[in-house]
Amino acid sequence: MAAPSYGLIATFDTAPGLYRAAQQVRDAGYRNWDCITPLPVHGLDKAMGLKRSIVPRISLAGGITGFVTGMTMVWWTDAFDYPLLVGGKPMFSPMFAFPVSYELTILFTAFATIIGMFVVNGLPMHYHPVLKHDHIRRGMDDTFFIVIEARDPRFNLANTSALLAQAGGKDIKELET
Amino acid sequence: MAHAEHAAAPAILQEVNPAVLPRAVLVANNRSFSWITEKICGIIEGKTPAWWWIFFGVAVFVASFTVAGITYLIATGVGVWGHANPVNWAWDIVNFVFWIGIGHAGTLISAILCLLRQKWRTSINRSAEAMTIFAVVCAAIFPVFHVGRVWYAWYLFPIPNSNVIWQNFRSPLEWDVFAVSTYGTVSVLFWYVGLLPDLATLRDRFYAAGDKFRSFLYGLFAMGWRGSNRHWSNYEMAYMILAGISTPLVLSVHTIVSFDFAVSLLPGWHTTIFPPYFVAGAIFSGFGMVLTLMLPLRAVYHLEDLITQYHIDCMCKITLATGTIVGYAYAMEFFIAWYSANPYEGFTFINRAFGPYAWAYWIMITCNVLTPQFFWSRRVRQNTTLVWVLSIFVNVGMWFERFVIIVTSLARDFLPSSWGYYSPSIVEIFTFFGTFGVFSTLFLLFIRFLPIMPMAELKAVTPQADVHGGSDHH
Amino acid sequence: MKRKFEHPAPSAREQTGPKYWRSLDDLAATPGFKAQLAREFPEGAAQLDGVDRRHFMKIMAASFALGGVGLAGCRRPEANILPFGKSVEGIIPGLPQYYATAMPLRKSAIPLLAETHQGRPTKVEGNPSYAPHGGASSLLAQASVLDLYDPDRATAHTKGGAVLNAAAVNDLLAGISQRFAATGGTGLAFLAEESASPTRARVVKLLRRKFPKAVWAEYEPVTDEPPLAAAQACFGVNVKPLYRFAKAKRILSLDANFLSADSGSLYYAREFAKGRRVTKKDDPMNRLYVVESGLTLTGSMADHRLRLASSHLLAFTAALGGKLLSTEVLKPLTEGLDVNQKWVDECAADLAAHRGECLVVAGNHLPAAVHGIVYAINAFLGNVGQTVDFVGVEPSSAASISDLATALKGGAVKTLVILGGNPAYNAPADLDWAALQKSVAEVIRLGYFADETSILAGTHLSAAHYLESWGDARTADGTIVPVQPMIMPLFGGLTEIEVLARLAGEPTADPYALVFTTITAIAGGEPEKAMRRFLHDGVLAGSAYATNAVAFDQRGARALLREIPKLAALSLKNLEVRFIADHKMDDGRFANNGWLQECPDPITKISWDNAIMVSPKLGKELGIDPKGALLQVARKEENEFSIGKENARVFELAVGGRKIRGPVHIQPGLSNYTVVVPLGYGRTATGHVGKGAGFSAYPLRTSAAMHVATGATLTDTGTRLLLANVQEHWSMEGRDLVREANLDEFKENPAYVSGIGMESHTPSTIGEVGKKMTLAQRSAQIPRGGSLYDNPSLDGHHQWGMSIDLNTCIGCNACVVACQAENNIPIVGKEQVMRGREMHWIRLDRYYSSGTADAGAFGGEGNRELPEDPQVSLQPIACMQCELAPCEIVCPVNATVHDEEGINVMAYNRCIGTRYCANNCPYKVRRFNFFDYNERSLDSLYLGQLGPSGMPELVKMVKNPEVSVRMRGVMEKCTYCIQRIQNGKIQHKVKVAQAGSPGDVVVPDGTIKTACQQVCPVEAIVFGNILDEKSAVSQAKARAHDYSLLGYLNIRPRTTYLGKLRNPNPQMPDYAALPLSRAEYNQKNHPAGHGEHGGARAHEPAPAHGGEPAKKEGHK
Amino acid sequence: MSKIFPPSANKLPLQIIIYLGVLVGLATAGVTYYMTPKYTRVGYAPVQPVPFSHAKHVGEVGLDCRYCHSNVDQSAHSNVPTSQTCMNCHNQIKLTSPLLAPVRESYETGKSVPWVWIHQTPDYAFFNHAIHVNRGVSCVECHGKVNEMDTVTHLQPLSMAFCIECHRDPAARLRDPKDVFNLNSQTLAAQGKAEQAAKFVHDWKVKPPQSCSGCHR
Repeated sequence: MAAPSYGLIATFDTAPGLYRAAQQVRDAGYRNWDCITPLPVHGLDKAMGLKRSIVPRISLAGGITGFVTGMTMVWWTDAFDYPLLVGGKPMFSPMFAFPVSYELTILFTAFATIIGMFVVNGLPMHYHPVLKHDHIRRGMDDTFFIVIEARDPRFNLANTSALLAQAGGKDIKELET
Repeated sequence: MAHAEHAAAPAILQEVNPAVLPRAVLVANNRSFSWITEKICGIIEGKTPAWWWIFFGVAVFVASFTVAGITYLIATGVGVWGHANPVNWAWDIVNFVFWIGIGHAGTLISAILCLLRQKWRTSINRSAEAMTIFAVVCAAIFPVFHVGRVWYAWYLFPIPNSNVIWQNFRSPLEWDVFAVSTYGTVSVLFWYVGLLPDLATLRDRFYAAGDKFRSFLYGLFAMGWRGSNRHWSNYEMAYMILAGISTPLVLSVHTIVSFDFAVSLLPGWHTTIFPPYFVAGAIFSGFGMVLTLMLPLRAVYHLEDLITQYHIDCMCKITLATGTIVGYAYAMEFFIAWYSANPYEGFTFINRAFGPYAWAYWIMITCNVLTPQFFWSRRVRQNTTLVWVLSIFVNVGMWFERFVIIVTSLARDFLPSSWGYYSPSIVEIFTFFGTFGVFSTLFLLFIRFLPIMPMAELKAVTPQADVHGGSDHH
Repeated sequence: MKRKFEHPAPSAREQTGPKYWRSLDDLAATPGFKAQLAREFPEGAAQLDGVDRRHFMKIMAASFALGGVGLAGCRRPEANILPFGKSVEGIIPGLPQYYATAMPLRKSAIPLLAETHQGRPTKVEGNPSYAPHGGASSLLAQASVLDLYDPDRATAHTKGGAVLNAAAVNDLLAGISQRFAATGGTGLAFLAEESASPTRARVVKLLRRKFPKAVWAEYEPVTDEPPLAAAQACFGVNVKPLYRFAKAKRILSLDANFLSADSGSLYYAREFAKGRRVTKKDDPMNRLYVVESGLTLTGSMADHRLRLASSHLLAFTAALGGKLLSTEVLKPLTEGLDVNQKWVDECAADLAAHRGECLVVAGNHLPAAVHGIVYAINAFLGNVGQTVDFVGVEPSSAASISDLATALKGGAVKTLVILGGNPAYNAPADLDWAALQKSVAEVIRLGYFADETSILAGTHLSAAHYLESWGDARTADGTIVPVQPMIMPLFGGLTEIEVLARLAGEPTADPYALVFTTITAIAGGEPEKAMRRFLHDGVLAGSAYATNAVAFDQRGARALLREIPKLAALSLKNLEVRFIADHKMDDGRFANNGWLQECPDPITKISWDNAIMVSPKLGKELGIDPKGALLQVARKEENEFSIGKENARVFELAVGGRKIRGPVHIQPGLSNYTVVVPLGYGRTATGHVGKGAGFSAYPLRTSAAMHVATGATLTDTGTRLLLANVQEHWSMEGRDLVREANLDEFKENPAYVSGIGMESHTPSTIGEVGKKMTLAQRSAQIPRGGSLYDNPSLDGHHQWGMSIDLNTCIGCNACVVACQAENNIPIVGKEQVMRGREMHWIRLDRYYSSGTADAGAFGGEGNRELPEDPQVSLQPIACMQCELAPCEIVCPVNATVHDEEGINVMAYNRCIGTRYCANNCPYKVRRFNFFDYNERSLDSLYLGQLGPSGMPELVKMVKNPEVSVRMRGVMEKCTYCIQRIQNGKIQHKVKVAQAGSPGDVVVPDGTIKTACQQVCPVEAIVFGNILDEKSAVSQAKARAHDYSLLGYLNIRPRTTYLGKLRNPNPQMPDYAALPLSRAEYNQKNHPAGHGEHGGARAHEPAPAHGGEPAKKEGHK
Repeated sequence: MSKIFPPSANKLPLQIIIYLGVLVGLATAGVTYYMTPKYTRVGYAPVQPVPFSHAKHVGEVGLDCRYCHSNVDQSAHSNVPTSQTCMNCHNQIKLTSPLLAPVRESYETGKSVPWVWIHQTPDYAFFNHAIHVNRGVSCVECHGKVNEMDTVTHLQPLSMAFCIECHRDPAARLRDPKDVFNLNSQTLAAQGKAEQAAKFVHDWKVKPPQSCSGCHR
């Protein structure tokens, strides 16, 4: 098959195994590579040299928008656009505007967080070369993989597979895009 | 990070060595990853058991009561319920608060415990969240349909219209609209995010099993999750944040629900203690419901290894704690009523305990204050059947708590001339009864088609998930 | 429940109204009409002479279409505007017209102004040009409009079931007239109601001259005037007393319910209130002694009330008379009288001390002897000419119903003409009227309904409503008033005078002509002018009965005392039955009036039913003493309530072999062994509304004992009946709701009200700043007080407010029905009222107090007992228009907000019906449309869409087009008659704009009246602009004894109350140093003796002091 | 190995989001236009039983509004003239015109001419003509230049928004009281007499209600 290669995939049976391998690949200076794990492996991020996720910042932005929206909405509707005398209460007060603003803060944060997470992860991506791997099913079950992409500058079929093998990777295969 | 702490820890700690403190076993018998996967996916993949069909049939039938009741209500008028001056709110709002309260435990388990790193939550949080969502659905039915002109219910939302008139944001009811809808939405999102990796698992398993159709369905919602660790890191962060905001959310929702009463001036409603009291009550009833649902599930699916005695203990203890808080609140109400030296206030509470609705009051006290006290005893906590029975008492008691607060306060308020006595109509009773059907229907669908436990998270709390070989410290 | 009574939808396609048009063809015939065409611009209502007016009525009748479309409104897609074919004089579509008329009732009438909208009368008000009533009117008058549009009224003349047209009826009557002309009326008999109509009197004279041998009998089942015989005997002339209560400082009522059951009640109540009203500390206040068997509205106002069986009243009167007149003659009469002698002595002493300014009144139902003695007393005390005038009246020459019955028995009567009345239902049982009537060959009945009597009559002629009729009448004081039609008879009904005139074979039977002749004859002067003036004013000036300088004649009076009745001691085995005219149904004539049926009885608070009332003591002896809850946290209910509904036991009441069955209601305040039975219920042949309401007590009545019967027994039937009692709980529970004081306390501390209630020991809600402000400033600026928020100020040109004087309110319920009529309030039926869903916007709370509040929760004996002899406190409650309205804050959709003039307004079309506002209303004055009460008939409320919807066109016509008719699922409430306020303001602004002073937009005080205020006979309700320091309401609110109900809640109601005062006599054995409700308040809130913060301490707050005793209360 | 989703599947989500966005946008726009009085009422010009032309009677003949709508300045309700009013003139001119047959017939029989109602307010809104025309609000404001209409057309939405707009800023809409019935006149503001308008508002104490009670009872 002449399909261009996506990269190499190697299988690891245990979390510790993967952990150590990841450290090696990281030290080898690879950029475009990834680990496939059935569960969030504690500490693997550090092992892979990943930076802290930027999702929180998106969430914060969402939260602030929510709160401001809430306050503005209450002020605009009840105090600016159509002020009505209601039970001798002032037209606007942060007191009674707060509950609604508070809820909107949370609502907007939630949306921001999830949309942020999806966007940053480039999901939804229903088709992906990795998903074509024969044993990927076990990746959602009990096995671990390391994938090194062909587009990585340092990628070189021979060396890379050697690196993986030496890191303990079994069943090293080439993935087609 | 456990790492860092120990590096910095004073010498004395080394001797105390908290590490050797026995850690509770969250997944018993040292099960393997694939065992967990098999166990949970098995439930979905296996053929539908007969009992499921039976229960489902019953549930749908019961649910039809609500549908019928509501239809009749809309066609005829709120008069088909038992409401009347002076009791203009009764079962409708009682049921609303009841269901919302139920829902709270779900969020609490998944969110607060998640923040508190209470790993024992993992086995129950998925179904707890499901419970939240379904409870909110049941709850939402009542405020929507208790209004006189439901076809104008959209007046509640700030939609620009040719009458240029807006909502009254001074009204707790308007706060409710935002609180409950936010709560529902966020719960669903939180739940879905949690489901993502498990859906991927199912997708691939079905594909392997050659079931293209279901593989496609699950795949569709799995959004192409592929267990990439780069994803996991954002995912974990997002999940933590959602947990983070759900915690204040769940507290705010019942606080706002309690404002419906606290903001009014009715003796028995106009009480500053309500927010904490309601939240405690919500957690109390919530855990009651979790127990009521989980224990049978545990038995039916033989999940003893996943829902261990430790989990049950924890839940019983929380029930005990919150139940006692609620009891304290009841006592406090009386004290304040007396201390306020307000004859109207004073009468309301005396009337609660000894007036025409005394029976409801004492049911409440028995179920909410006395029942949980049994959980002091380990032997009780270990007797699952007994725990299950007690948990049902808790549910009953909490329903009556809302009944007592709402109805007895209204029935005898300021002017004796307008005192009255409320009793429900058959329509009301059936409508409420039906909501249990609605809830069960949804819950049955859930346990049939979705992983009732978060596999990925469960695996994460097993020893073999630890990259440093089975111990936190090294 | 077979009641079908419906109201119109707002979107009424009133074009169909013309169904009721009287064909306009007959217009063309009349000359007046041609004349009208001749004029190019037929304007100038000034030239409304009688003839034109009548056609004018016809055209008016033809104009519902506009009335409906113009205001009730229509919806898209297409609607039509149907203008008059011909312009009508003085009619401005969209503006109501007011015409003077009067509602006749027995020997009196209530002068009225009828409000018509494009020809349909929708509301009546008292005619202010009749001074004695000062524009007030009664419960019955208010509700009478509804009868006009009653779908169940007789709609055709029938003979043996076949419909007769107008011509046939005329022939029939002419036939009779001719047939009996020959024999001079032998075999012809008439039975009519009493009437004060000069025209009827005149026509009857003509009739009797034509048929000298005919029997003319009159019958009224209930009496609202004292027996003429007594006065005849005592003064030797035909006179009746007219009381001048305003001048009376001491009043003794002997079983006389002069405040609500007398022909002159409206006038008396108004005068009584004048003597009762206290505005400042040194104002005089009358003192009312009442001796009565039942608990009447008059009794509820009493300062000293003695419960005594009616049958013992003669003895009591004799005892009193003996004391006052210091004579022994009356001694024998007092044999066996069992009352506290001190009571009699002190009462007598008090009266004697007020010669010429006291008054003794005897109940109309009491025997002539009692009246005789009372006349003697009044004469002796020099009250005649002072507090009581005697006016000359025509003695009735009519035969009694008993005489007629004998005639019928003899079979002498061939043709019997029954005009009105309803003898088959209400004739004395011993006459067996039904059988008698059947025995007559030809019976012709003129009746408004096809009722019990009409069913037995061969021929039924449908009568015209008074709002459809030409006629005249005399008020209680004899003033002649016109009865003018507002509308053509909707179903061609006939008036009594027309029928009589035809029978008398008069050349003209046209009722207008008849009235014209009578009036112009009396008035003299230029006929046309006199008549026009009469119709315009609505009263014939100077036509009142002449006062007669009477001289008391001992011998005559003695004659009355000839036979001395044996005084039997009453007991469970020998009960006394007292038949009273029902407060709402009267003698049963209003049985099909939904407004009245649903209006709760002012004392029992039962609607849709009557009950056998027994005293708590008798209740115990009958074994129906309701048991309270195990731990009685509130006073025990006086009757058994199961899930909020009064579940009354049905007893059988037997007198002399005659039996009736009815629910027993335990009624505090009754004489121990007197059983009170209201008449007027249990109609068998009536409309959907009246059917099945209550039981009839007439079967017990014999001509011998029409009002009081003894020797009665009660036996339990074992069955029960649910009653729609709108007030479950009777006790104020020692709360500061109705704030009462005795006059002496008030004199030393006029501000006593501020010493009562939470406010008295909490810091002022309006703060120091607020206290410095004037009422006007306060109402506009809404001082913040201790509040967290700063309140927006109200910048309207007016600030509306209301003041209700609890001291003069007599609880007659007229305001309740007036409000219902004005604001299109639907009735909901017995079943809904039982659930507590009545819709009344204003209600009267009635509390009893016994002076023994329970001792807190685990009650002392206080709350296990029912008061046998309670004091009554009444309190009208409607929306208080709180400045800081709790209901507004909680409405999520801004459906109820404040307007800039301080009214708490409701936008029905915005309401979604969360009912949160009703929950948060401390006064519980908000009403919710649980069903489509206006669209669905009462018997199909639960059918929803499956049930029939819509209602007869007829009923739509009673609706006030200025008020939207609420739909299902909507909250509603009093808005101070916002429609009147808006229209008042608009009309004023238009006036000033056209007068060239457009800036004076402030409406002068008194131009805008709320419906409840306008109807109130005692002027207890004052409404107006509180920005205007001089307005009546500002002055009322400025009084020292003005207080806010539940003021401590800091919701600042705009309606405030003037405290209730009692004026007991310290010498009396039953003197109470404090009003009983006040005693209860003190026991509950200030136990251990030290009284509440009265006196000087009233004003400055004293939290510490106040907190402590209340704590004690909390403990229990 | 799970190959159920082809590579193209990855583009779909974005496309779906975009399409949904567009759809919702369109729906909202449609509702706001087609389901508000701006559309449902404006332009309503039904055929009347008699093709009465205001343009002719007011524009050409020069009748004052109040000749026919004689009570508009006294009553809440601007009355539609009686057939008699029509006949005041038409018993001299156009005696036989077939178009006037319904009017003559109505005049003879007294039955009404079924004019079709154009400017309806909902039954829960109580509009009062007298107060408006007496205090400087011209017919034009709500009815448009009827004097130029052959068939009367519903020009303004007469929705609550429409009313409130004016009630919030009366000065902008007030006319000199004597111009009220002059349909060609300008508002004071339009004549650049803003201060005069302000004076009007002040002297006449013009304070249109903005709370419910103004129109709803």
